[in-house]
Amino acid sequence: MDSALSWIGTAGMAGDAWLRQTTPDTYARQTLELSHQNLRQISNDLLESPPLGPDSAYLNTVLARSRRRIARLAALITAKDAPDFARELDLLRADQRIVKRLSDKIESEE
Amino acid sequence: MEINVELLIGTKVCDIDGEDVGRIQELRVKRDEKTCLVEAYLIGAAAVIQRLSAWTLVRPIRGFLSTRRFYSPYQVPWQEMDLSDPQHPRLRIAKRDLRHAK
Amino acid sequence: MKKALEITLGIVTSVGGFLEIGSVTTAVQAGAAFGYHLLWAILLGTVCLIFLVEMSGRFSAVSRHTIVDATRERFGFPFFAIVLVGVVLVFFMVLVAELGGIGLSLQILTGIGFPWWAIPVSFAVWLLMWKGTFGLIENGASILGLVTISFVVAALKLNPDWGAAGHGLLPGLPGDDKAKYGFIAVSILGASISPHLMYFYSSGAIEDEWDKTYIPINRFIAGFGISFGGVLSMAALVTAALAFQPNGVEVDTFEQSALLMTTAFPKWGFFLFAASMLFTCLGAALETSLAIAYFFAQGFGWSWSEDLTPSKNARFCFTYTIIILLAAIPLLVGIDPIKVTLMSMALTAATLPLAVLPFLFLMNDPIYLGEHRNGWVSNTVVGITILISFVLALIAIPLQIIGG
Amino acid sequence: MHLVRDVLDQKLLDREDCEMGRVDGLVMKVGERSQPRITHIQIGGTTPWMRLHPVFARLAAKLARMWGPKRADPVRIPWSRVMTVGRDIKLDVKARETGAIDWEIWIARHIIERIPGGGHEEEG
Repeated sequence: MDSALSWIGTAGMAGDAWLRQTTPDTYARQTLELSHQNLRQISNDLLESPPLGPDSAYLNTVLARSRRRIARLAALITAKDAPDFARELDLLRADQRIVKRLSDKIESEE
Repeated sequence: MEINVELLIGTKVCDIDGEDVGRIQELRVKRDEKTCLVEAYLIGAAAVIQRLSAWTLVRPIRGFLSTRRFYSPYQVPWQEMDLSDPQHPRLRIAKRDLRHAK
Repeated sequence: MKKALEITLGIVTSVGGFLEIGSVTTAVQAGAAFGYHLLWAILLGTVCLIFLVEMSGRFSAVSRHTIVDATRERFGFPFFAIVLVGVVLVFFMVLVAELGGIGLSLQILTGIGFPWWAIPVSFAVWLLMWKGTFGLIENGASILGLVTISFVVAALKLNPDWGAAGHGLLPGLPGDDKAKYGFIAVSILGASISPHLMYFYSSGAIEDEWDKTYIPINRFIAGFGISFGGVLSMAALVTAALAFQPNGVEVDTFEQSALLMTTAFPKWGFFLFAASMLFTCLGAALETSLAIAYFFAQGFGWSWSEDLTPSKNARFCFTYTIIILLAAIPLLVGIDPIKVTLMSMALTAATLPLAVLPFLFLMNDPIYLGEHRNGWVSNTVVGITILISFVLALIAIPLQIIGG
Repeated sequence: MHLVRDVLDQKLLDREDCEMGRVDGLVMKVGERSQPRITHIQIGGTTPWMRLHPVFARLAAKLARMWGPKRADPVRIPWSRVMTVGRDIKLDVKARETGAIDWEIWIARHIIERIPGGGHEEEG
């Protein structure tokens, strides 16, 4: 779970940096793609064990959503669409908070 | 007969009765104008201290090295060493007659 | 005046020698995963290294022999051969890691993957050694390496919690994830107490023709230079703790490390990190390849000097040529440099006794050092370092398997 | 003087201070009744490898016959050529005439000189 959060965080930081136009496009895109790949790997691992309750089912949904957002962010870099990128990045941040809250909750229940 | 000194180092030595004395660790030589003569063989773990020139290092724990028997190696004069089989050197005298090096 | 300049350059060199892909990677990982809790490992490694580097310099200045010369002379060829195999294997992996670090820096800057950089980077490193002099390598690489001072500025800009940082200087155990904590601690020590720096420094003292009058200077350079390097490394850890922990990022890849300073310097952070890694890895790659060539040349009694034309010390130059060529191969086939880095640090830790144990004997040798032998303070530190090195040697590989 | 501590494994310099390897081995002549004496210094070849294990020595000999100057025998310098034993051992010989730096010369001529900027080993 920590590693999923870690990769969403990475995508967020890389996204911020790109939005400030302080990293090369290729680096930002590659890092987002890397986060996307790693998240897919993590979600696949999570899906192998059946969800324990409503919380973990919801968590899986949010994770899948963040993954799509990151893929979209990477695509927006190619399109050089900064306004859309900023909006998508805010949504990713919101998802990150949800994932954090859910994973804390699941952990404390265990 | 020719012997390679570097291969002699570390070989086990027996005394005339076949009793184990230790390993050759160092050779004491005398060098003059053109020649280099072997005077004595130093045998035993303590000779390693000589070889590594580590005597200042062991000085503080010298007392622990149980009297001078461990601290000082056996010194065998060249006349008393039989090297006719370099892989199995033998003393020409008994272990109890050996002297310790200073 | 000449000596004043040498002091400055010497300090700069030790800074350049301390920071490289290994120490930065581990410091950043440690900060991201455990906050300030692993600062003590950098402190401990720095103190050990200060003493070992001071001894290497003093030994060369007084005896006019390098540590490698004396290892062969005192311990004989068989022991030397064991050290040679162990040390050269580890140095080779460090070299691969450093060349990889240059490649990764270029990859994040240009978007072109690091395997494509393997050949040009190796060629550039080789060319610098082939054409350059010792002074050029020593001073050039380290002056460029000063860009790493940005780590300190970054750490200060993020307003660290000094109380917590001070607390981190004392060893402690974490609540959970003990294996990872242990693994990173061992890696930090492996990255800090890097034997190639000692061999490089001891050969450098001969290249620069030091004599007994350099003993105070040597002490100063080792003390200040290595401490400065340690501070930079700690700054990287603190910056990582402040930049990555709030975002929940645990650093596993170079791409993630590259974000280290984007919080502190929104505009330049990314490029400062890339430049820091590029220059420090370049410096470390040069030092490591030279250390390997010195090791062979001194151990076998060949002529060696980075200042001679290559054909005057053919075997020495041939050695580094082959080593650099071989080091390009793993990168060319795409082996992850960060994995090599982590493995090389664990192996450095595992082979540390081989490198450190001779110091105890050599530094107390009255024939080499006369009255400049170690006092009880230095001997105590060597003793403790040897103890640490044996503990590290025992736990490094198991921890690599569980925690890495 | 101690032979292992002060002579074996020490660096050898020729009369012009050219490095010519290390004392890899020492040959001692032992007679039935006469005092043993050191007759030769051995450099290179199989000598150092023999000290590890005969297997390494055989391997080294095999490789040495395949490449480079194609000599596997160690170089022998008579003890009478020893000038001083001190920080290093100085010999009253010329390194390139003894064969001790055959490899150095071979690598210089066949490899290093062919790379641009390598210079020439015979200059100055």
